[in-house]
Amino acid sequence: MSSWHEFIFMGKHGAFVWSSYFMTLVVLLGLFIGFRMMLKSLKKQVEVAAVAPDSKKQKARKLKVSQPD
Amino acid sequence: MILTLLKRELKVARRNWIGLAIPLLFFIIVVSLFPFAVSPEAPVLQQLAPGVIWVAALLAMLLSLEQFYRSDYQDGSLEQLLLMSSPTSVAISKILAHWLLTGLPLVVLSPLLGVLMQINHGVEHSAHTWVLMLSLVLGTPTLCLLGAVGMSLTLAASRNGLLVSILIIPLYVPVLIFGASTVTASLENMRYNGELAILGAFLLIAIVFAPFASGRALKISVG
Amino acid sequence: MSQSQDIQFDGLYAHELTVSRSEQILLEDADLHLAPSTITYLYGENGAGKTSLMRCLAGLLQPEHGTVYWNNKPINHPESGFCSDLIFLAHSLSMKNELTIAENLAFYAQLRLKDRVTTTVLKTQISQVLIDLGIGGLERRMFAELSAGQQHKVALARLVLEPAKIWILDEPFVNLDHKTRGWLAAKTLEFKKQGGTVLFTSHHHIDELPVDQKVGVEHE
Amino acid sequence: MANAWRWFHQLGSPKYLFQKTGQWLPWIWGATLILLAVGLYYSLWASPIEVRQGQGHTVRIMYVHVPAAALSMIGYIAMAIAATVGLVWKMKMAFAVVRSIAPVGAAMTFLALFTGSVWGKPTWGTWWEWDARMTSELLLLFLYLGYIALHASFSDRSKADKAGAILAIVGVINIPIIYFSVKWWNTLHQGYSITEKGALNPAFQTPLFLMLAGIYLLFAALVLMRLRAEIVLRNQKSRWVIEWASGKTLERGES
Repeated sequence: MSSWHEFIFMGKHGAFVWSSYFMTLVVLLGLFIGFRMMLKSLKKQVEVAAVAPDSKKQKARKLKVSQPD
Repeated sequence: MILTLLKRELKVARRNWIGLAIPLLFFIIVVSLFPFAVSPEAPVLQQLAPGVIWVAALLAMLLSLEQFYRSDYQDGSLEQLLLMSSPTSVAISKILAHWLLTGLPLVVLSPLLGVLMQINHGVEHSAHTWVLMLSLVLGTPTLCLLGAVGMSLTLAASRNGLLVSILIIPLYVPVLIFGASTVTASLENMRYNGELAILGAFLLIAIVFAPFASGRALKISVG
Repeated sequence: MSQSQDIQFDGLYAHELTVSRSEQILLEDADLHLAPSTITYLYGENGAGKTSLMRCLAGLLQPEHGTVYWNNKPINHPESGFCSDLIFLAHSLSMKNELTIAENLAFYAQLRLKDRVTTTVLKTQISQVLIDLGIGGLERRMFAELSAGQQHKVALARLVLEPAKIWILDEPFVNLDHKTRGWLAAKTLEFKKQGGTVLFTSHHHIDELPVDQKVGVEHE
Repeated sequence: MANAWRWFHQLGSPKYLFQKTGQWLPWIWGATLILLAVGLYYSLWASPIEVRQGQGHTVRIMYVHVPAAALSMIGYIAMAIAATVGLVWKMKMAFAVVRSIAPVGAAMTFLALFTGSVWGKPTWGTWWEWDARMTSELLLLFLYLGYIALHASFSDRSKADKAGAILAIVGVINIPIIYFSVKWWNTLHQGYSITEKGALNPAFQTPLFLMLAGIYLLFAALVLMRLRAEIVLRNQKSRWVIEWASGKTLERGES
């Protein structure tokens, strides 16, 4: 690479080269942000559920074996 | 045991013959659209014939899948079958029934479509028709086997109708490639043994893996 | 594994069973023994997991944890013979609308007996049980043509036509007329007398059927 | 050996896996950023243009295309391996790994297709050529999307996991078959081959290897991020998750 001009225009193919790199950046950054937000919102969700009274929490049942009367 | 299962499949299907006829009708109608869309000239149709007939056959197989699995899942007989016999043998009987009632009729109907698509244009003999039938004989069982896996996986899923197509169409591509090119090779007066052998190889691989995988998937769907 | 090997439990034995459905743990750490020649009544409120427990005992649903043994062998072990000993009647009747009643029943019988029974013998047996159930002479009718009550009776006919050692019945008495309830209770007692193991659920107590064991799915 | 086994079992514990990945991630991110910074410097600035085939600057697309294409394959194979572990050893965390790889693998496949297409325009003069590799990538993308669609169609997650695992294994058996078929079909129709464009001159190796390493690590980091979210999603009711969410224990706490 000899100049900034060449760096930006990449010969005649600036659009091709830069769009490839740009798309890669967008997609991977999108995944990064998406996963981060997913973890954060889950964290918040768990926090809210933990504070809330055990309204929705259903406990597992047990078996009770008895003889008929 | 497989024989008992198969007999039942055939009996149920016989009473439900209209459901079986629809995919076949679809097969014919789709193919007959091409002359309208492209050109009724014989050389053009002949060139398109292998691809068009094979794609139509593939879609007809896909369409017919639901019928062989869905109702057994819904009315609870699938779980009874899995309680009484091994999942693999249930899968095998389903696959056999599916092929006998859809794959085989497709093979039988294919000469008719060959005529529609002018497959024997310019030659006196009917060798191309035979090659078409042969390629379908070797290829459609593989489509049944792979379709069984896809269908078994999606039985318990909520969006099922088109889901199965998305899952298995990529897996159908190799069969489509070699099925259609067998016929193309024959049209170009080239040797087609290699293509047929590969179709046979696909069939063997599918026979080894698919019934087992489909059985496992049926078990998961019911559980 | 080791525990159940030390002590022998004939019949069906579930060890430390944890059953879940859609990630909800329904039942935790359950031990249950259904001995031969006993009738067990399974109760619990709707959604407690009775059906899931039954499906798990039948081997349809994979337990989250624990093992079910049949005559001291895990049920999925081929030597346990569980799949030929069990009749599991679920909510869904498992009959094909496209087949006649006789065809439906004969199919299951043949599948279980591996064609060791001749069709003529089977035919007379089927007509007999249909007469007993009050739907005699309907064997050549399509399953779809029957009323709901009649269809239920056809499903029950399997209990008589197929030899088994254990019955797991999900709500067998629901919507049955008085006479058929009596018939089912009598057949169940007869099966017990021959050494059979029975597990059934019901919303109401069944007067006609004295039980040996009651099992509740409930909170502690 | 015994240690390895124990470690393997510990990885099956959601809590352990969550804590460990929390410890690893900063290091992986650090290494990724360094490698990518140097890699980008080389691939966009400090490497020569391609002269022999007249590609000029478009050769720079290779430095993202090749890693993406490689990872799309590796990702699917990794999914199938994790799926096998899950089905054979009944290890639930393995299914979480399968589910976590899928979106990242699909993204890589999409990028491989996109960059391949953008590279194709100046090279062949067309955005799309039914070239063997491109076609296989397209089918691979369908396989990934199929897995994601299947997994999303179940209300019962354990069913979704098992069904998806079977699909991943069936798919991986098919990948070589698909690739072979498409390649054979392609030679029949005498198409181009994108891979012959960048015959590897030593001058291109430095940026390529740097970018390969950087994007591989980035892939791993993204999968682990997704995995951590998946672990929390699947264990919302566990005490340790609740404690973690309310900040009672250190996120990167010791085991």
